[in-house]
Amino acid sequence: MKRILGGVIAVLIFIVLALAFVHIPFGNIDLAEYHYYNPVDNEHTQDSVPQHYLDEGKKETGSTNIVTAVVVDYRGFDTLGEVTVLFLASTGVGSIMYIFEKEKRRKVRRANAVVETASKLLFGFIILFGAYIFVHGHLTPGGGFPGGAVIASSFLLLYLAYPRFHAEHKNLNIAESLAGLTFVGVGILGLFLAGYFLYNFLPFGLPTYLFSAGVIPVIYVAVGVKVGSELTGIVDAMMGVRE
Amino acid sequence: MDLFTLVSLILIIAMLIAAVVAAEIKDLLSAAIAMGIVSLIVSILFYILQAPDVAITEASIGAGLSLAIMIFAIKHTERWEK
Amino acid sequence: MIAVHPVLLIAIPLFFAFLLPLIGLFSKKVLKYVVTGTIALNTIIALLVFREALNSPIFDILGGFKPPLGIVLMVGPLGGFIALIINMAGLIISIYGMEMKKEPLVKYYMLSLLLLMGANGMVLTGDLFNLFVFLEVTSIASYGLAAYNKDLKGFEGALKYVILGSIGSTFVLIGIALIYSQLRTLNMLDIATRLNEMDPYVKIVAFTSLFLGFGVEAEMFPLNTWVPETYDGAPHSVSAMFASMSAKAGIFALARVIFTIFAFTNYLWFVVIMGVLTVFFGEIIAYAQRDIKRMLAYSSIGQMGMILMGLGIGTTMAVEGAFFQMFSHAMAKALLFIAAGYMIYATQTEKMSEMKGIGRNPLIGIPLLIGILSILGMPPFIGFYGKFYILMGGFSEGYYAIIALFLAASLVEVAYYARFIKIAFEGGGKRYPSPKATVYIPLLLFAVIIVIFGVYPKPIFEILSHVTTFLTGGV
Amino acid sequence: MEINLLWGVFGIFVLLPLAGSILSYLGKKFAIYIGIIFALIPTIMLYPFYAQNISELINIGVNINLVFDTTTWFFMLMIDTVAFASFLFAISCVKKKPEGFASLMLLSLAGANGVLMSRDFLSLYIFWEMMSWSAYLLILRSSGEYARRYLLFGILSAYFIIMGIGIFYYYTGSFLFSDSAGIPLMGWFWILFFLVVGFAVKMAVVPLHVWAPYAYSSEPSFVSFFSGGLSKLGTFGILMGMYGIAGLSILQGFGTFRDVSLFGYPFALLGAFTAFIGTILAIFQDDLRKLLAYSSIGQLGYVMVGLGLGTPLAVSGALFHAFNHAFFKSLLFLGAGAVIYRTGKYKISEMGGLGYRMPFTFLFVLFAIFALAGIPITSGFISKWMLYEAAIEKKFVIIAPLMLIASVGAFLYSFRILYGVFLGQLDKPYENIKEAPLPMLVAMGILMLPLLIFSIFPGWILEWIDDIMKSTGVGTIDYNTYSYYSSIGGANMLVLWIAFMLVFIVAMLIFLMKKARKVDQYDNYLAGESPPYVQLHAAHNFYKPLRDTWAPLLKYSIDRAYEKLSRFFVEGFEEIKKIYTENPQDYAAYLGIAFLLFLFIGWWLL
Repeated sequence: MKRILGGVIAVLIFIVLALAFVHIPFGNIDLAEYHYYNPVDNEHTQDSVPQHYLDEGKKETGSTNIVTAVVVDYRGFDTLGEVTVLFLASTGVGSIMYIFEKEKRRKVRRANAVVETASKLLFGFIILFGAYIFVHGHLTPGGGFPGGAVIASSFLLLYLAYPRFHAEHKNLNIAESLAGLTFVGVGILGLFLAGYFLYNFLPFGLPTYLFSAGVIPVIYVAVGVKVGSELTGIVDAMMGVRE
Repeated sequence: MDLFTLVSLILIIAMLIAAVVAAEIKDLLSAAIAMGIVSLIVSILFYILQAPDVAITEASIGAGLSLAIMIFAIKHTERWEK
Repeated sequence: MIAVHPVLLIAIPLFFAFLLPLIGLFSKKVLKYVVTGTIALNTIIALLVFREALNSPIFDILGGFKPPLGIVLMVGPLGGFIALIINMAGLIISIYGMEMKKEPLVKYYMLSLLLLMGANGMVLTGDLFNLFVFLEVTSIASYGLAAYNKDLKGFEGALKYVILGSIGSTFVLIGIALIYSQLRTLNMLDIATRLNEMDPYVKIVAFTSLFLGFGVEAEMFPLNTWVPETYDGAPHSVSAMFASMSAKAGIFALARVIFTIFAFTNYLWFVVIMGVLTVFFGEIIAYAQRDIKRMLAYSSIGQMGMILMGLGIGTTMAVEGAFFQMFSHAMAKALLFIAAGYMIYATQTEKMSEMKGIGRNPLIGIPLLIGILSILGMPPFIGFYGKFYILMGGFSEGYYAIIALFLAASLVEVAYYARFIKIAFEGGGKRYPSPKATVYIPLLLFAVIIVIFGVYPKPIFEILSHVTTFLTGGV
Repeated sequence: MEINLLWGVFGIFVLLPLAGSILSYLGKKFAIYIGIIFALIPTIMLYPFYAQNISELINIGVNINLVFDTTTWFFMLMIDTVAFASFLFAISCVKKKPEGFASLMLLSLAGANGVLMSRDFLSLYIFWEMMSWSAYLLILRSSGEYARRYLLFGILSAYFIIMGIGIFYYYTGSFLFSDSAGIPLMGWFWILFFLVVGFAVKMAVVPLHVWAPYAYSSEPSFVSFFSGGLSKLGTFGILMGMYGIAGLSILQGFGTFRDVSLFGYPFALLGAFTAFIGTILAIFQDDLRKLLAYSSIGQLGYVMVGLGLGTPLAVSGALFHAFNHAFFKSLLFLGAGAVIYRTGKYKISEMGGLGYRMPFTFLFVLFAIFALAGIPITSGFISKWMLYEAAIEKKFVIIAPLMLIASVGAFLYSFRILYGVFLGQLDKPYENIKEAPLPMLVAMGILMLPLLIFSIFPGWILEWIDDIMKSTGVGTIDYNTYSYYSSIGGANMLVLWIAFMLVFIVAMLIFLMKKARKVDQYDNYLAGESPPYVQLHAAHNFYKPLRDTWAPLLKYSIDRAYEKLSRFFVEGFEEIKKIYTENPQDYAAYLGIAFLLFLFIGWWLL
């Protein structure tokens, strides 16, 4: 009975939401027909937000990758929040898993030689790839989050290949703290230098060059390190559980 | 119907099936893998929709890490839902 | 140019939360002082921000991009007021939090700082997606803290909170996506001015999604099922934080959705009904509880319902009452949770029936009485004005039957608090250990606030006179 | 200048006790003495402020109106004097945490004075609640269960009042009593209904009286203030509500029945029943405090009759009776308190003969009982007589007999106190009992004086009442210093007093001329035989034949009805609790249903 009721509710919600979603414009849309209102200066502008990003993004942020421009610069504060969410998740998992940490690790079967060797070999390359993704965040698709995730997956590989592998928690913590402090520090520095939190105060440089787009690469490196160490921390906490 | 729509449709249907399987199946390991499949298809769809940034993130986090974490979690509890 | 940046209210706790693990490496003993100091600093900044916001609304532009291109923090007098309350409550609770013994302490302090930061962000932000981000920060910090005790009860409560909270935030995200798909903007005021460009159906679905999503955090009636177990399972200081910080942020976000963004005035009576149902079920089920923390949790639901009712009535007076009620409930319920923490510690049980004579020590008894009387809405404590103004606002709109129902529920509230007082002040109990300074100082601080602003509420009402602009869609 | 005077008055009567409350809490051992000082100052300061008429609108966000006029003065006279006497009494009997007692007493005194000064609903409600919860905490000192009963009914009354206030606010948008223009008749009905019922709870009108017997069983020095003083606030509230705010013309607008408003008449009827039921129940009590409590309920029923009838005579009588009741009931509670303090017993059947050992207490209680039963050398007579006349004047065939029966009943239970406690055989354990301590006697003496003075000079009090009647517009009665006149008679107290004294002297002379011989009580009962010690005091099952007569009716109890009701509700609550199933899947389903419901409502509304 309950099952049927649940199903009916789910289907109804699905229908209701689907009816709303069909209103979302799809494909080629004319962004110019929107215009926005600036509540601070109380002015209406014949321009839409996405269109503005596309037209002016490169100029205003110095980032070649518009997505990065939006994520790190226009809406950098959201990114700070998202990083915090991840930080919270890792902290929360760490705090919950704390009781299990001191217990002994169970004997587990070793992985076979192929896996061990391959992961040893791949480990460095994957890290390198991850670093590449976040360092080039403002130039190519990708950025701190996927880069960090890639780094974490390299550690995951190690965990799978060597059951006794254990990343030092202290180091992970230091890494994520420093990365987080960098992010907030850059923000506060912007506040002091220019009066805006997270202001892009460094010179933009030439577009498409590695050293361009002001603070964006700095932030993305911090985010990458942070996400990498946090996800590794979560994996480690989960792996650390032994009955 | 062009190729784009066709591929999208097939992917979406596959994704829906995987999602229902993930919710309904009693074997939690299979459910987790079905979740991974959902994430994977989503990331492909993102790619098709010209959002490579999101696609990369979704693939690495959704299909990779969170699946691994879920499998670890299942490993420490029970595999079969009661 | 702004003299004090509201963003500091978010940046400072965040900075110190990131710094704590590093400090923890050197010395674990200073952690609690660092946290209390941080929140004290935050409170001072909140005070400055609030003073400035009283003159004119502050728009703190982030990243140097004008809204709606970038994110803006918008702090009106009311937002500043709620932020001040949250920080003040956080400061006083952090004194009690110094007593926390359970490892890992670093994580506890980080999570509580981030909970504060998330609540601040929810109150201050002027951007809808940013609001969602801070909702996530707040709720994930809450999940971690709720399970902090690491016992079965804590895990169960936290798990239920996780399930309902994530459904709620999914709905919020859906609502935001729908709005963005139609208007291509995320700034609240921008959305509000251009709302009529939306397709009516999408508008309603978006509104409902946001209403429901924030309703989970604001403990609205059918969505508050997580509250009792989560509050019960969490550490005592955390329950106090939930009641005074995250719930307040949630209901303020709800008020933003109702008034600033959508301003659906003919939807309001439905909000009133949801509010009165929340009060009704909260109070009645609280009566049937035997455990003190569960009783307080359900009572908290009742109080939040009262706030919701005040918001729904929607006249200046009622909304003033609702905001006053937020203040009084934040203070009084935090006090009661801290007192409950002491009582559970002293009696080693959660059962109220075994707490005979616990209030006989005046250091506990007097703040406890003041807190309960304030919750019951007795003058001259701050709880009175909120309740009275909400009621009078309701009367002036002619909601007689709803108010009668509300008063009946309040009578039940009186009954169960009186039952508790009877036990707590009964003679013949055993001797209990006297409270430590970390317990009675926060209790006394809260009690002093409750009495001072109860006897002299004028400053609060002067602040709340800005409600009129809030109701007409201002900041 | 005006406003300074008002603040001065407000300071003396409200802020000073408030300050005293804090001071006495800090005073610890000296708390009671500090309390006496802070209760005495307002009492004394009443004299220079007689016949003042100060009124001020103050804006504290909304307009409030604080007033000091004869109505205020009159009620303050009762309450402050009683409070002072209670404090005096408390010196020797409150030993346990006196600082809590003193500070809470002063707090409730401040609240009571504040209620009397407010002529707007906001300040009235604030002070009313302050007074309510401090009384609650005072009862809590004796018993949590009694306090809980009181609190529930206190809050019920407050909620009724708040409903009245709210409806008033709905029509006028103001809290001021004076802004009452333009309320339709239906609105008036609901406002007055809620207000009067709310205030009637404080007066313990049947069937809202069940808290009173319990609340009046707590600390005697507080109870005397509570029953004598604070219950008068109910009288004040009803007077204000029915006559101060609404006025006769509106009350008569509901229709009249023999010139009495159809709105007031049911309340008068209820008052008569209260007098009747309170008295009947008092007769059968064995606990001295409960007996006095039920008697208090009964006496306040008389006041309710007067207020309900609303003729000039009736309202004057009600106010006069309220005044008398404040003094004699406080005196009785104090007397009972003194007896209980010395014997440590509560039951009348366990006492007896104490009049030989505590003669002054006996004397004071005797006078109080005279006043209560309405015997002419005390002022209790005239107020009761006014009320009877008011009922008879309009030929109310239910109210008048009920009141008369209740009056006879009052004799019965008065006799019970006199005989059971003070007369009869002195029981062995009480052989060496001492007279009550001096502060107690002084306190009782202070309360007895007005009863005697105003029995000869009712005109003085009628002058104040006349002022009140004028300001409320009920109309006035004819009176002079010794007497009052009504359409069917009136009373001249001087004549009565002289006649009474003559009879008394004649009786005394006869008694003396007959050369009465003092016979030991033992001899009286046993005809000179001297068996070993026996207990001859017949106090158990007093009035058994009467009780047997009433048995079929006594088995219905309002108390039990309330208990049944509360049990029903509590069981219901347990059922409702099951909504929270503790199963997260159900919770998720709630979320889904709520979403669909909200959406549906939204779709429908917008």
